[in-house]
Amino acid sequence: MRAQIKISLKKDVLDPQGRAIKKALHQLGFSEISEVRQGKYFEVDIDDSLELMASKVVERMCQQLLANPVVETYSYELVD
Amino acid sequence: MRAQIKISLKKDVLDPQGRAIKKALHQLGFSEISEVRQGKYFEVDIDDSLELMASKVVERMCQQLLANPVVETYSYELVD
Amino acid sequence: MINILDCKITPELVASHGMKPEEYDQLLVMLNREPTITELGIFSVMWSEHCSYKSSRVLLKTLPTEGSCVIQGPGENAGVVDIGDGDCIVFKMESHNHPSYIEPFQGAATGVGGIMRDIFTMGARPIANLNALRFGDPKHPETRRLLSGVVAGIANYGNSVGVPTVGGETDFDSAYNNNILVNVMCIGLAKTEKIFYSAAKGTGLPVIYVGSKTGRDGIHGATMASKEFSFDSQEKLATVQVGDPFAEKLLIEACLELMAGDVILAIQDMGAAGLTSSTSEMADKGGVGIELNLDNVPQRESDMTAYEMMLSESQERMLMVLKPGCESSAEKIFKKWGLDFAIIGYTTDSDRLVVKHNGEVHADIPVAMLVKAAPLYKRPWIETSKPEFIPTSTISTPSNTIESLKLILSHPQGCSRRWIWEQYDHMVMGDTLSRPGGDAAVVRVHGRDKAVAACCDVTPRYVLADPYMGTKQAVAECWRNLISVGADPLAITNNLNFGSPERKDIMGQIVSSVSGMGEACRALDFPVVSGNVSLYNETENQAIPPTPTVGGLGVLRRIDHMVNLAFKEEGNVILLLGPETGHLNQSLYQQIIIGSLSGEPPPIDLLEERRTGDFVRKLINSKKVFAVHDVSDGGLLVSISEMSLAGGKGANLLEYNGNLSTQGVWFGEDQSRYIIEISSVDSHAIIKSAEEAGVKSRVIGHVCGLTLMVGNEKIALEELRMVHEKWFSEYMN
Amino acid sequence: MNVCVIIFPGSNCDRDIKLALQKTAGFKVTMVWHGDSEVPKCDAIILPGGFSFGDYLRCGAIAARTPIMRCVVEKAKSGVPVLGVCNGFQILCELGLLPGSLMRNSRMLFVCRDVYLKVENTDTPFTGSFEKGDVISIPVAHHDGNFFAMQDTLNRLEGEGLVVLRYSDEAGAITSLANPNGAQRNIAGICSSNGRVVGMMPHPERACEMVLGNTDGKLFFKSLKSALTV
Ligand SMILES: Nc1ncnc2c1ncn2[C@@H]1O[C@H](COP(=O)(O)OP(=O)(O)O)[C@@H](O)[C@H]1O
Ligand SMILES: [Mg+2]
Repeated sequence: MRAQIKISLKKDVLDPQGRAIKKALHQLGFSEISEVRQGKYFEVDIDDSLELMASKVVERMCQQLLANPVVETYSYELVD
Repeated sequence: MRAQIKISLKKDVLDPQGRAIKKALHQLGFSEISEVRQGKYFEVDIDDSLELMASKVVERMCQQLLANPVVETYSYELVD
Repeated sequence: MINILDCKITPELVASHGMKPEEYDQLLVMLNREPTITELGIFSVMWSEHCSYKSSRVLLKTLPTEGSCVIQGPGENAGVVDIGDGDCIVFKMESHNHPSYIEPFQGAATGVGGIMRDIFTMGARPIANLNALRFGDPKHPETRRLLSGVVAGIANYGNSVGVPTVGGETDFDSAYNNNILVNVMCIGLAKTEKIFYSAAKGTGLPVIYVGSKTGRDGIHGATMASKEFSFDSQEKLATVQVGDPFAEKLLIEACLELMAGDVILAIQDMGAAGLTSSTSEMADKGGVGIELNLDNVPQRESDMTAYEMMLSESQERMLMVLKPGCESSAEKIFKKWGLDFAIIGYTTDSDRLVVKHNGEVHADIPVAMLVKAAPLYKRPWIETSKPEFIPTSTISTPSNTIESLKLILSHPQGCSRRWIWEQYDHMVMGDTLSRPGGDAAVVRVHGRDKAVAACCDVTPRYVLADPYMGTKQAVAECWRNLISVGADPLAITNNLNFGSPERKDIMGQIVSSVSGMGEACRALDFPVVSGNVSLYNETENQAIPPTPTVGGLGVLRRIDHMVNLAFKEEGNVILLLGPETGHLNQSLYQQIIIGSLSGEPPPIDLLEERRTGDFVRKLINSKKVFAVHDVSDGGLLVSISEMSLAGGKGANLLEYNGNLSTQGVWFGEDQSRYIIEISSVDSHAIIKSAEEAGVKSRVIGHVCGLTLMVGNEKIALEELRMVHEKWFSEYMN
Repeated sequence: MNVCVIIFPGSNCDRDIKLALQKTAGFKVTMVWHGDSEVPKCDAIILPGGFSFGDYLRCGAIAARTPIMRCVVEKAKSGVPVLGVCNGFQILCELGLLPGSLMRNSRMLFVCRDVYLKVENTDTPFTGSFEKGDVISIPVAHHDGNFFAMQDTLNRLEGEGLVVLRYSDEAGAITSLANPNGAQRNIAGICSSNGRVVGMMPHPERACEMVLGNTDGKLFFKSLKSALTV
């Protein structure tokens, strides 16, 4: 089983990387862009035997390590 | 409209970050994890007027800037 | 899984390995049978230009490699020079041109990682990195991306590992548009009685693999570095090598910890062509055979073939031969640092490289065939035609000196490189005595009252006009930069970057360049102890300008011998030492102000160079000079501006009224020259002793105020600084 | 007096800070490997700069979750002075011993240069020998030193006087030009409510010798000495 985990910066948190990318996109002529936020993406392969427990485990991984609760939020999907 | 873009490393490309994170997860007791790959995640807000063109624009953004075609692949979804 | 032992060797397959038909015929004769695919792969990398130096070996033999300070010349992982008190310096330069063009960040980063491994392989702790970079025209659409990627890659790797990047040089020229150069240099500190070599002497000894796991990275990097480029190279690409500076840091600590004991018999990093070249070279040097069992190689991917493992260029790996019985204590150290450790083979008395995988033999080749019997070419060449001599007086020039100065200092070629070196942690390790921005970087020998100095130099426009003279100049400038910080120059490393040696004109550049390098090194007592050759730097038949980068090393026996270029004291005299002919041909002035380069590069008289340098060195040691700077790119006025900016002190320069053209005097690039700052009290005696030493000198002004004044023209230091600093950050923004 | 320096794989300023502690204030320094289960008895703890665990995931994130850090937190709670420099500051924030987070520099580039700092809080064990308002110069070298905290946290920090150092110009003016990384309100260093835990991005250990260009860093270590002596 695989967890696809997205980590994003909280809304009020300044995102220097997103801002730099937005600027670069504008410079490349992508004027249709109004906002860019950069986050992280993880693919985590999990033992199939976990089954229903899997989402609990993923939650805990995000809380304990993958996301920094001060500035980030997370969301995830489980796929086969 | 918002594009949610996931950038992942190609399969054979070394992912030192993913490896270090896997190790850290194991040390925290998440022994059910067999593999971690780290990528990037972008949320890009796009002018609604683009409508059907939007996915073309996102493709081009990924190719020209967001993904490094030598080592990365990308995928995306458009949401409202 | 397909059995790769059954793979048929076709002419196309041979060609795709970069092997010429006649080379393949030679292989068939030597082997007396058809090779397996794994053997073909092994031969293709060992016989590539990159590993075999087949076009340059004959020439490199002519370079002087001996001297009183030399402990180890070319032929090992790096050169070693003695700096007294049982300390020695291990150093070398290497190129990562092609990988950096394809993936600038990872290409440059893995270049830094690779050169550092060459250094700590020999038992030295890396203490400083330098880099010499050449990019295309700033207006070329790719330049900005390549530049930012390369600098970020170098920064990321060096900064994370915790080795300061202390200097280098950067140039732009449209001739590098599709073939940038990334030359990286590393300096390490070791104990003279604890240097480690790569010869695997003795049979039945365990061959150990340590470091990161093997993946499919960069298969065929060595053959790629030995081919011309075409625009579709990106498609054919094997998996790009990705650097892991964290793993490198652990590898350094683990290796140095193991080296503190007495268990390593031989050690070799896995660089280009990974397992293949490291095993062949260790076996060849030790006069033994090696039998490998690839089943034991730590692997990152599943189902890797013997071919892939032998050719993989995964980073952060080393090969060692240990004293028998020491395996478990060694393993403990590597496990502590979280690194893989595996016994993957043994030395044998068969003189053959034997590769086994899954119970089958995939290669069985006499080691000598891979190394000593590799092809050797004496390629035909023609001499570069001498540039026409253009008397300087015929160059018509605008007359406003300060305007010209501003144009040069704000030009991509003449502006400050701060944007680059502020991204490098140049202070970590706490021994950087002279930071980037000076003539040579100075790094203290940790815990001692002495230091080493290092710099990189070459002026490709000179070398293009006259490869022989231009390369002499590169060596001399490097020597001069070391003298300028108070060091005794000891030895050099180099990186010979050229186009295809299969072209007679390019081969002619190589021949003349190496000959000029040899002559300058002999005259300056400045032997070559290591180096690297990078050929086939061309794209669609457009070769780069010949770029023989010289990396120099010097020693300061005492830290208080150090000087820098910053003006120190109001009222001090500014004295020029060395010849003045107002040579403007091939100068930055010609390029930037007149708009095109022509004529011959500034000639160099090595005896005069030496005389002047030795005089400056004595003067520095006598503590009579406040500041020293050599005169190079841009000429006298540019050098003085740099001294003013570094010291935050202006200068009042006398109007020139001799026989030479004013522009030639202020912007000419005559060689063998230094500017020194001395007190007015000492000036008479110093001028007199210069005369006695046969060194020309001329007072050109004195340190004064916050303005640079040239006759009746002037510019405020603050404006000068803005002019100098502006271009780079604006360009990169 | 004994100071413990915690070393992680990837730390690279550990040797520099050890020397600074020994040379400027005569401390006995114990290097503690992160894999050890306990921090030995000591008078202060230092988390040095570098790239612990490669700074992979987030700077300091993996180091903050190593077992030894539980012991560091306990000691900090019991009042043992703790200083985090650069990567050490990032670790302290990841640990929650200090508020906020250190984001990517606003110019997106690693920055290594001398900066001016205004000392605003002299009630910590590491800044007691400064005068309030002193302007000093020491180097920074980081890629992620852009201090961020939510507005209410920032206001609390300011209100309680917990901002220890701010990037300033030579005259002490807090300007955006003097800010090397985009840090909110030019914050270069902060401390915990009781002042015992200090995190700072600049590297005092790099400014302790005249031959290296500067000695303004010495006072941080001398301050600690005096704080421990009384
Ligand atoms: N790529 C680089 N990396 C680090 N330092 C650099 C780089 N390029 C230039 N520098 C530094 O900028 C200064 C000026 O370089 P350069 O003009 O080539 O000096 P010189 O003429 O004395 O050889 C030197 O101190 C050099 O070390
Ligand atoms: Mg110079």
